[in-house]
Amino acid sequence: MTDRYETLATRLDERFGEQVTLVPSTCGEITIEVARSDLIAVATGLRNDADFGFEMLMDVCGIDYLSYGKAEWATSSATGTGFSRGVEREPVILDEAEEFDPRRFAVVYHLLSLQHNMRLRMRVYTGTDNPPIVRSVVDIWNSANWFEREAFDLYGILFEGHPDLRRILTDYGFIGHPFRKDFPLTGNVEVSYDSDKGRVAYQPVSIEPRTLVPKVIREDNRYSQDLKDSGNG
Amino acid sequence: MAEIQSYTMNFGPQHPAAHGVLRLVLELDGEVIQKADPHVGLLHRATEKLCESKPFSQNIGYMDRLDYVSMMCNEHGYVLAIEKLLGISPPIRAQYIRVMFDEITRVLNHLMWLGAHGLDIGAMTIFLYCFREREDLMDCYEAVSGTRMHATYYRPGGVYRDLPETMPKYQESRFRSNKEVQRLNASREGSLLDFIEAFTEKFPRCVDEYETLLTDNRIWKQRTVNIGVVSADRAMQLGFSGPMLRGSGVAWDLRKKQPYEVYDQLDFDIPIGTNGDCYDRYLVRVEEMRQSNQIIKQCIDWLRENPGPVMLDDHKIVAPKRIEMKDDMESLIHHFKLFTEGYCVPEGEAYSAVEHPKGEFGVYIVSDGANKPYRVKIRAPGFAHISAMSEMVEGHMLADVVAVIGTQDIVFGEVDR
Amino acid sequence: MNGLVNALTGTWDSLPPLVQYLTVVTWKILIVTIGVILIVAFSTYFERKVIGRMQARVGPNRVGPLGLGQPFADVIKLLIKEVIVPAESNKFLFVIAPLLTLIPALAAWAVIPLNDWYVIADINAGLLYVLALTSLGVYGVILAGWATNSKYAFLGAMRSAAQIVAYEIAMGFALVGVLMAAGSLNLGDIVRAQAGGFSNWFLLPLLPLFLVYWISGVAETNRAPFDVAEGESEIVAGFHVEYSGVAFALFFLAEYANMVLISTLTAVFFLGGWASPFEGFEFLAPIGEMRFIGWIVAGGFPWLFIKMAFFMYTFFWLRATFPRYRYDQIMRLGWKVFIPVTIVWIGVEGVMAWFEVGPWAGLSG
Amino acid sequence: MNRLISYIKTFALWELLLGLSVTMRNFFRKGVTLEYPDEKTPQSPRFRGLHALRRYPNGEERCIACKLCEAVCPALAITIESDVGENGTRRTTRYDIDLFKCIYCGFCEEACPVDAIVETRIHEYHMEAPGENIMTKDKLLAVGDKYDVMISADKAADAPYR
Amino acid sequence: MGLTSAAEAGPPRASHSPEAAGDSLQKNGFVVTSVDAVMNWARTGSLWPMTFGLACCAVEMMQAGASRYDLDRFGIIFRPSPRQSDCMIVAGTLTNKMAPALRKVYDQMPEPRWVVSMGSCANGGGYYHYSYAVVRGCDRIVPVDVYVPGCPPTAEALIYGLMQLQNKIRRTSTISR
Repeated sequence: MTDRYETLATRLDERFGEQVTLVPSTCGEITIEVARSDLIAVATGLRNDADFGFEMLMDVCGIDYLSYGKAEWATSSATGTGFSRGVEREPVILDEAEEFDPRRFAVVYHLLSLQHNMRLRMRVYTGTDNPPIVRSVVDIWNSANWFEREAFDLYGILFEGHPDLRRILTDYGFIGHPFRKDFPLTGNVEVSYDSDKGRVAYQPVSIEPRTLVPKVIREDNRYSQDLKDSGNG
Repeated sequence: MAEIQSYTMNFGPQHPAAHGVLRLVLELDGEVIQKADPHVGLLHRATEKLCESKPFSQNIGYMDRLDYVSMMCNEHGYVLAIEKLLGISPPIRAQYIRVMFDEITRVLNHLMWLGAHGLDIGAMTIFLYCFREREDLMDCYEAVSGTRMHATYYRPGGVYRDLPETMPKYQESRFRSNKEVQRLNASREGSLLDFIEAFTEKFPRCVDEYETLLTDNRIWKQRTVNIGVVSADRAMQLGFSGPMLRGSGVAWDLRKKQPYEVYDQLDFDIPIGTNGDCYDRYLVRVEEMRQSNQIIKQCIDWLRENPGPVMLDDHKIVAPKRIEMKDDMESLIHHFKLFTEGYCVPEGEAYSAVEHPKGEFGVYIVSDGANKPYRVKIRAPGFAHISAMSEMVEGHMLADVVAVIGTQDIVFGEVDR
Repeated sequence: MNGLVNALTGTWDSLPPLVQYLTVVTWKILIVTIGVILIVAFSTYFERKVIGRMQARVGPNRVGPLGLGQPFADVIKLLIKEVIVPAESNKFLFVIAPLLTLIPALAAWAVIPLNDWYVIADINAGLLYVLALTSLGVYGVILAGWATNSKYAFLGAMRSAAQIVAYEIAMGFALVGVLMAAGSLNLGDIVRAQAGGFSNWFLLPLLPLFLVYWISGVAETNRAPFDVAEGESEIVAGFHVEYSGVAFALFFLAEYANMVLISTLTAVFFLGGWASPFEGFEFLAPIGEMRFIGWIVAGGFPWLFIKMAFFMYTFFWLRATFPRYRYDQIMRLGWKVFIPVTIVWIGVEGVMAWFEVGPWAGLSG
Repeated sequence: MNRLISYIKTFALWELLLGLSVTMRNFFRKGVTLEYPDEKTPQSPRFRGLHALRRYPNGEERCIACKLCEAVCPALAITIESDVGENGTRRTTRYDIDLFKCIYCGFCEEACPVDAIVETRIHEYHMEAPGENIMTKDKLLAVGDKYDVMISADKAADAPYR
Repeated sequence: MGLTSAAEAGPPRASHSPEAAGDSLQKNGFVVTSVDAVMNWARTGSLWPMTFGLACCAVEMMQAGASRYDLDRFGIIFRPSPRQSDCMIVAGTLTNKMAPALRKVYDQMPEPRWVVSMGSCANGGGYYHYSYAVVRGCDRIVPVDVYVPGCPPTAEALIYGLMQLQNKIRRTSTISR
């Protein structure tokens, strides 16, 4: 971490105190976690205070932490037919009236300060609400408009106070939120031309998902945190 | 008098000026735009979700296909993010090669933009001229990677192969005599670097030609000056980047401000505009082409004198050379390991941004320590730009919509992802 | 042999004069029409060749020898293509519109003198007739745009209507200058007034009017840089967006026929029509007597063709070079620039001719 | 004075004439058009076109069914089934490449430890019906046999860089 | 699968070989055959594709139309309106959201019409085959005549594909008994 970023970290700590939590980073970036209730206050501060001056919001994105740190398949025996067999595929769970793990959905903001030439990442967990909901920052950074629409579309995160929260990327009439980890990659429906109806129509998906390389997680001592910090990484 | 009602018009998704698959729902009063509602997502291919299901290196191809006119710059953003997480940096020669191809890509992109922008405004010949020069650059792409567009050339830890020492040559045919073939092959006699140098020598004259056709032309000026004006403050507020931001007079370029690779050792200038209209952005981009040409020249000079490895020698991440793989058991094991499982990237998150021809192209990777990314988020410059479409075209006429789409340099691969 | 000829002439003489007249005129019309259509066909080929070369390409060269079969392939293909009449359209107007654009473009040829003696109808109000017919063509465009019942087509029609109104006036004024200079409305007389070599053409004394007329002509034919009525990148194909097959071919034909017409008219009005630029050079006179190349000095149809071809080339040249104007900018150019320029120059011309100054001295105005 | 010049230039349509001169210059310049199919773009030996399976000079298949290419294929276009052959070696019984999925990234070639699967410089082929898209093992071997000389030359030319 | 080099593929395959031509002459008679030949000549010589770029392949499509390859040589010019075009080049990834629009455009084209599917994505989903948002082959939406493989196919490969389409047109007879 360079000096400038250390200064920023101290300043953040001084200015916001309890409201922000600094997350240790492995690659010289600053990440703060903000509680949902403090989002607007912290965001306004970050934008308007001369010390920070984050006048640009570069990116807003949702993350679904449902399967974080879980390997797809762990086995010791080889396979004759490929890895698809072993991969667990969870059926789509329609999250109705169910409460989420408080750390399942997060919204990540990437801020940029042109005057100080610094970047900052800010993460807000959405809590247990279903559907997940956070306050919109459109009034603070106008660029958030479409990024929030995108996060809503892909993750189903609602942004309170957003002027025009519509689907943006997925098809008109799409059901579900495709980037959630419990949404199958191949989707539930596919389209083809229906000559009887004379139009393009939906039907259940016909292809088999295929995985050739399982997701594995290895503890690689080269990247362990102590070694990194001592400068050998 | 009857009440005058505005009417809506559906612009696209199949429209010659939609630059792919933009659908604009326009509310018009006569020919004057009241409101524009861009519908995107018609090229939404779920790149980010697909990335989550594939090992890190297999996703490089997706990056090429994001913004399909600046392929290698996209790869660069992704590769940098992985390298940041892995904590490695490529050999210096690889860095120069990357910078050189980034700039070649920038020229490619800007030529495409200029051609398409010209065509939108009705100047058809400029399009053909730009594409004539693009062919040479695509030949460079092909010589180095084997494909004209989707190179998959940058890898974490360097670039896949060194620059070739020979260029493929034209053959005689019934349409072309031996003499003509020799003339065509004049720039192809030497290595790829010689070929690129020959291009950089002639390219400024080509840019002059484009400028003669457009810059002072009164029709071009009437069509672009004071169209789609964005003030500096608004540009920042709307998340603009790249030439869109610089056209509004904000001197911000990641190559200067947050230099990556070897940009801090190269000599180039950043053009900025004053009014933030289409014409300024046009001038900025044209000047950027000239500056890129300078950068390419500097890279050629350096690369000529400094041979060396273009890949890291870390076989946990980078596959060993083929000759080693065939001789050495350990290398063979690494080879098998890397091509089946790939490499695991330590847990953490990284956002790396490059100065893409269109603006800030950021890749945000969250890794949970697996061989596949947990989440990849691509921050596409075009996405922010097109979200400002409505604001930029309000009060202008229908024909100006086309000019604004052109000036935003939108490519739907990256907007919709 | 001689007997046969005599018999034929005898039969011919015995026919009533009306029939004789009709036969001759029909033949004249057929020759002109087929000629125009052939020129149109090949001008599409030459457009693609010329623009191709300007764009560092080669243009069509695979269909037929040297690509010369290209126009025929295009036409035949369009003829055997399905014609779709949109369900919501006004069918009658939709079908009649392409004819309405084509017919005036061909009818105007009635008064155009191809050389000293070949003109279908040698009427004295030829200039007015031409003016009337060239502005009629726009009705086809407007009807097409309206009948199609598509917003793109309608916008194209509206643009076209406004544009033609604006430029018709400028064209009319420019022709007033020609009228003043020639002292006649008969196109043949206008050409004869320019006889006597290059220096006698109206090009020099009426230079601004020539430019205005020529540019207005480009605008009237909806060609680049004034092709807003069918601006590809804005309103797809404008008024003919829904036309396919033969109907589209007719529009295509009409557009090029109009181009040929405007080119020819410009040659007639300002470049001395069939007249040779070398007239009046004494030392060249013997060439004028020669059999096959006599026209080089004496004048004749080839000169008109060359001048027409030159203007056609300029059409293509402009198209290859310039960006497209915006619709309101075209209006501004028409109303605020061209009309004042023509008015001023008519005044200048009158004054100069009155005082017999410089090149204006010979004008009859 | 400058102002005057600029006025004159405006009235003389100066910059428009300059623009016209550019197109006119190009009219007389030689174009860059290649008369495909009579002549072709130069292709580098790295070109990534249609796939081929190679054999050793003695006619033996190179492929040992290690499935690296299957694993590394980003588009999941390769399907391999294998069995132990008569002489006790592992051989593929099925080797399909779906050309409708393949993205010609060259990863399979990179991964292959025995240079069996390669991408050739062939790019002129097409299909007219769905189903023709599957390159079976036989087809791949046939391509490899037919273009063996070209493939060997290309691979030799590129070998120093890999 | 037409795995031939372009030079070999020059003459069309079926009906133009001498025996086949003889057959069709016997079956259809001379007039019909030559009318057919003229019609097919016109169709192949004036094949106007639609300007319909979806994704990456569109760039190669433009490149094919540009100076170096110049589709205009074959009489191929891009038309913006579906009504005036004869063939559609589906150049790029076709997504679910775009599919209805594609079909609509196809329906607007007058007969006879052809579809060239360009690149892996349009052919069968390609790299995005397993994505929830992508149509796995544009032949699920419109009937395809020629598939041009590649990702993207080079401009040359596209021209080759279009020549194969011309061959296919030549093989069909319009006036059949």
